[in-house]
Amino acid sequence: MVDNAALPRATGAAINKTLITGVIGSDTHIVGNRILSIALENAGFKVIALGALTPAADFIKAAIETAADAILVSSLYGLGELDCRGFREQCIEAGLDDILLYVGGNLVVGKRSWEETERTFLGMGFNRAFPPGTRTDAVIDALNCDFATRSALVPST
Amino acid sequence: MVDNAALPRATGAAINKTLITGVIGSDTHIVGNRILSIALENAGFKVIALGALTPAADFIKAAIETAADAILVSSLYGLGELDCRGFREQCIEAGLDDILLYVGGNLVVGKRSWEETERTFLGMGFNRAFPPGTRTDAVIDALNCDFATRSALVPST
Amino acid sequence: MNLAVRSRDTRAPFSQREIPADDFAVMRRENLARWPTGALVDVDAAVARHKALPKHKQLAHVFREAEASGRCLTQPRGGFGTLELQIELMTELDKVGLADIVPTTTDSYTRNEQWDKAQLGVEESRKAGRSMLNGFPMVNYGPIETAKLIDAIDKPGIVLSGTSFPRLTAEVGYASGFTGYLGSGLAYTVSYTKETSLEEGIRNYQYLDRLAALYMTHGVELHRRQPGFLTGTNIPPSIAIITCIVDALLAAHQGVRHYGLELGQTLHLVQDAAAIRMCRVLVQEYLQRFGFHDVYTPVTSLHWMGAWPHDEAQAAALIVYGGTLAAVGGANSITTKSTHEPFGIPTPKANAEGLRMTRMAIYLARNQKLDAMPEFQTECDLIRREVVSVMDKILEMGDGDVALATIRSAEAGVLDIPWSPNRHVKSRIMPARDADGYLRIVDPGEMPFARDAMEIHEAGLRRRAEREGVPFGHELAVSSVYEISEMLEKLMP
Amino acid sequence: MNLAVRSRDTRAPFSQREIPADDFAVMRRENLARWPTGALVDVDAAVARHKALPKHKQLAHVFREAEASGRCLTQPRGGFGTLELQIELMTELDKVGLADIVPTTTDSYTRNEQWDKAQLGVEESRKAGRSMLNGFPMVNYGPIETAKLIDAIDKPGIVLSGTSFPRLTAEVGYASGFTGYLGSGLAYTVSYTKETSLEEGIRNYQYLDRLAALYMTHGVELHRRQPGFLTGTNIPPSIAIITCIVDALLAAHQGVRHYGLELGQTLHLVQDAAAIRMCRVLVQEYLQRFGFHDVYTPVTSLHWMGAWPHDEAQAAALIVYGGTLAAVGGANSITTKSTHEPFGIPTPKANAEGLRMTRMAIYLARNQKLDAMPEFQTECDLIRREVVSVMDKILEMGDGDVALATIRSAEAGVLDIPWSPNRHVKSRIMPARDADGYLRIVDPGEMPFARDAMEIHEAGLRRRAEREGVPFGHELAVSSVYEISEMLEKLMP
Ligand code: B12
Ligand code: B12
Repeated sequence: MVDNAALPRATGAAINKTLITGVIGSDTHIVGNRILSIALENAGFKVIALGALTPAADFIKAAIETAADAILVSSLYGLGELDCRGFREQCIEAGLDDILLYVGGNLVVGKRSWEETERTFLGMGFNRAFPPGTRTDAVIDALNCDFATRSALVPST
Repeated sequence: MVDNAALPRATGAAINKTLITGVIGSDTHIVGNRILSIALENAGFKVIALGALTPAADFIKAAIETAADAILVSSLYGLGELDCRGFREQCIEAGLDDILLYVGGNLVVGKRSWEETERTFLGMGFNRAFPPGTRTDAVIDALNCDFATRSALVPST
Repeated sequence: MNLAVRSRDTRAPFSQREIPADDFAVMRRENLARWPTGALVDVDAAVARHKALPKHKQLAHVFREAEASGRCLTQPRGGFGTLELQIELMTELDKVGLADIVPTTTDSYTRNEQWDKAQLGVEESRKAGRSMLNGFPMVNYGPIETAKLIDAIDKPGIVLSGTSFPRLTAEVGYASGFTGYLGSGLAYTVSYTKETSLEEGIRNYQYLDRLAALYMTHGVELHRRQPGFLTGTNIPPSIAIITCIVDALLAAHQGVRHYGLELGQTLHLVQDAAAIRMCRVLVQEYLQRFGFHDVYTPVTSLHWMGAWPHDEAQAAALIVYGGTLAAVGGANSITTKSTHEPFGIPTPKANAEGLRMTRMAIYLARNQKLDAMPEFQTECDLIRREVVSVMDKILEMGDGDVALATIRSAEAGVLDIPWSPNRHVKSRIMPARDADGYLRIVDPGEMPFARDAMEIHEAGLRRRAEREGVPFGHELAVSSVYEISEMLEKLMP
Repeated sequence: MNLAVRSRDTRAPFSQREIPADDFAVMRRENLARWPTGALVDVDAAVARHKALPKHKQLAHVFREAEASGRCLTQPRGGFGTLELQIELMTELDKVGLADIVPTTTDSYTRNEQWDKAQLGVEESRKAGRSMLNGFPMVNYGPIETAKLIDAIDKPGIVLSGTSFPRLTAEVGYASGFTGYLGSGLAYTVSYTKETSLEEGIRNYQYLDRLAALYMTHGVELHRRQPGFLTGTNIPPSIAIITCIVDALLAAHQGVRHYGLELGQTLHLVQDAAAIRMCRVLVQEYLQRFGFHDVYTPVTSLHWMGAWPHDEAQAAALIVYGGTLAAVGGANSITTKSTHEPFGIPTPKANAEGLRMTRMAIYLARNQKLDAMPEFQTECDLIRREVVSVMDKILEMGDGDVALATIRSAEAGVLDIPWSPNRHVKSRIMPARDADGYLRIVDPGEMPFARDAMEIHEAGLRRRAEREGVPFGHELAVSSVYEISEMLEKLMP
């Protein structure tokens, strides 16, 4: 929630990172994505919010144009598995080999075990997948953590 | 229910049979037992209703005194398994070797499978056990059926 | 049951009067001698234990706090046959169910003071690996072991022991650190016994009430509570409230000052709200009339106490709607059931689920009140007329003594209870649901309800009879016993 | 999406006027040519099919019957990717869930007229043995196959297809024997599309409404329905009712005479009852004002449309309370959800369970009405003032044409929708829950709500802000999006 909306919460390596957000496919569930985008912005990230009903290609185009550090894909309506197929491959084709890829929302049709669902999406090349009901703080924490790890691996000059 | 309260429903061999009813042990659940007793009476049976909180021995004593044809034991409060142990043996000791024994109510503590519970009580020598929620019509039907079978086995002279 | 000892208690003439301290000391000594663990009960140690409890584990305090902040507390029922199982249950109810009050229900042998049988049950349960008792045998465990239950939770504990013979269980329960105790002389005797006289039941509860008052003189305020649900079977509000008044007056005379009142739900939005309101109001009026100006009487609403539907979805509806009724009615607490209710004693998980459903319902209905609704006012007035007409007659019969009034009026049928197993009440009064879903009285027996009130009852019931094409009479009562437990396919095809 | 065809439809100038029969014939021919199964749609055969249906499988009839006997009908949602799965689902909803109205929800590809993708989904589903689509691809199956769904049930069927592009699906659905169809030009365009203009959405639904009217001229009365839930996210009653009025006027102009109105529940006992009442009253008032005196407009209450709690016990509470709200509010029907709502599309079993919980809740709350409650009257008045102030401004902007009024007022922000993904509305209005649990408006954007009404909203919201120690502003709206989905541990610790 936006309890501490005014305080940038992105820490260290995460500051000034650019993120692409959007809802993939024919999915119109915009509410959570919009709240997430606002929270990320309030946390100090630069956010390019593509909104609802965004084709996979548009995410990648936006990421190239803005030299983004991560793409956060939302999928709520149950077709996430179909819509996200080949997303990592498309990124690689576009030269975004290592871009951080998150996916979240209600990722499959029906109530399957989260372990199974997570495995599916990690197998598709997403760095993290988030279960239904994820709060924005958890996303910010994960981004901070991943950017920190990455900057440790690639020592800044 | 007593929809057709006025019409005797006991048929053929069941007419003029004497039944003992009561709630066994320290059990005060009288409502279902009372409704059952009234329904049996309205159906044409002769009913000796011992009421709530009836020790096992009192059922048997009443059955001897009235030369009853069946004993219907109610147990609702979850201690039926303990209270009904040895009931058939006590009947046999008292010379009521073949008396028809029914038991019904909420027979065990907790929610166990009905199959398991039924096996337990049939194993204890009851001729029939009835699951929670049994309606009075079902009891009358069972009595009619059992008395008919019995009278067929012992041809009347 | 140790009849010898029980008859010793009955030496003093039966009345509403407070048991004198000396007599009470003798009675306590005799009582505690009835089972080995009685020797472990020590009031000074118990008082120290209670004073060491944090405020949020003291039920009397928790009730007052909740009232101040307008909360409706949740409390389940629950008891298993061994200490280990009971700790597990209470922890689940506290931590997962978020119960505001954590119960220990005793088993039926304990309730009937058959502690030897209960001992057998404990052993059988240990062997079977599941509870063979329908509750926790508190006396067999004694106060030192039982105290571990209170240690295991972070909420106040209450003893639930439906019985006319609470004297030793109460000693053990309060000594263990339970801060609440449910039960009363009139209500439990009519619903849990067959032969026991009302005099005996009331005497036993006078002992318990006197015990609570004894703790009070040591600075420990304990919660006592009346179980207005009686036989749980279609009890109209006025009947419940009349028993609440009688038992509250009896308790107040013994010195009790924190006395809860329970009401089984009728499942009618307006009738339940009116019942809760009028229970509080009328009990206070009668207490004041007898000069008791400082008895705190919170009201507890109980999930449907009659037969439950076997379908879990339907049962869930009763649970949630019950939470709505308690919250909208402004009850101080609600006692919950689970979807296992029609089958048997619920698992801890199902029990906790019932609590959570109820709690969410309370949350959703927050701030909703019916006060300004004309139907609510009408129903309040009706309940008042019913209660006052009967209650005043009951009191008249006691020549100023409530205890005597109770016995005499029950004998005369002026005080009567539907579906009671007890020989000492007539159980002629017959309730049934009317065309608008109100619980009404189809046959008052000998109860002297105001004539205009009874006319309202009859009108609604006749409308139902007509609609269903059945005669106006006892059949209405019998089908009302089944009604709520019927499958949806039949209720609303 | 076949843009070429869509642009052809837009030739006639945009207005509220009924589509002339000749034009409509051309439009239908073009529409049906867009996918092979379109050729199988034959109105004469369809009319014969509808006339052969028993009355109890005709939704228009079932609604009128239910209203006459004061019943609240139940209807779930539900769609799976293959015919076999869908038959299984509908049978379960009918037989086990006792649904009074049985739905077929289409999948998102179908909604977006991506029938090739849907075809892929069908095949994937068959391979995977589970539904890979979030609904039933009705167009791909076509009317002959789809008719088997109606044959499988003994209730009326309704098509649920949240889209701005219903033209071919509607042809297939009505031809298959579905007697109800949910969706409307304003409501669905603002909630299901990003780039689509309101004009396009309204044109597409004018087609659908005109189609229903065409059946009417053949003596088949079909049910049409407006989905007032919009974005499902804290929609205050006045916003929903305004869209109901607009869409109802548009439908009536095309000749629709059986037009349902949906309202997402606010979860406030009084506010929901007032919303249901005022929706019915105000839609009729505006219809009459435009000279439509014979449009039947039953109201449907929808289980909570915002985010659901993950705990099944809490979800059960929302389901049951929702049933209570619909029954007490006097809704003609309720659309149900299940305890699986927060996770994904429910299993048939969970879906049927949600229906049964709701049905039992309706049974329990029978006969309960809030009409005489002053708070109810106050809330009704408030809703009226809100709706009239905005609605009259909207109509004024159309120079007598509702269709134009809609476009223009949305552009100006006079007509606005909270949390909309659509670029053609401002989505500046921000709703939030107030201190008493009413859904109010924290920021009206450009919507010209009566000043005195907004003051009431602000007062309640400021009280909440104060109580929670947060600023009065958008944060109230964001936390209200989460509120009902929070764990009990947080909601009511
Ligand atoms: C509101 C809602 C709608 C609204 C959407 C309005 C709008 N334009 O936004 C309406 C009513 C229009 C709607 C329509 C549909 N819906 Co819907 N909807 C919901 C509902 C009830 C709440 C969603 C919501 O707003 N949550 C609140 C926000 C704050 O949470 P959130 O979206 O989950 O987002 C948070 C997190 O998930 C996380 N997050 C989100 N994205 C990402 C991305 C990343 C990378 C990370 C790290 C985190 C993250 O952060 C967010 C903020 O905390 C859910 C069920 C539920 N959750 O209770 C169903 C649900 C999502 N809908 C569902 C379906 C099927 C549909 C429909 C297809 C069918 C229908 N009912 O008509 C259509 C879809 C149309 C389409 N083409 O998309 C299904 C999805 C099924 C599945 N996945 O198996 C659900 C689960 C309901 C159900 N059980 O059937 N829906
Ligand atoms: C009402 C009720 C009470 C009332 C009883 C009032 C009274 N004096 O009669 C009160 C509130 C006092 C009460 C007390 C207790 N109860 Co109680 N009670 C119920 C309840 C809600 C309904 C029972 C009822 O009246 N049903 C309506 C009648 C018409 O149906 P019936 O009794 O089942 O009888 C019908 C059939 O079963 C059948 N039938 C009955 N007997 C027989 C016999 C034969 C031979 C046949 C063929 C058929 C048959 O025919 C009857 C008519 O159709 C049930 C749960 C439920 N069913 O929903 C719990 C229940 C029976 N009680 C239970 C318990 C544990 C208790 C208590 C121990 C604990 C407590 N809550 O305080 C005490 C017991 C005290 C004691 N010593 O007995 C448990 C039993 C647990 C178990 N078996 O595992 C139940 C199942 C609730 C639960 N899930 O915890 N209870």
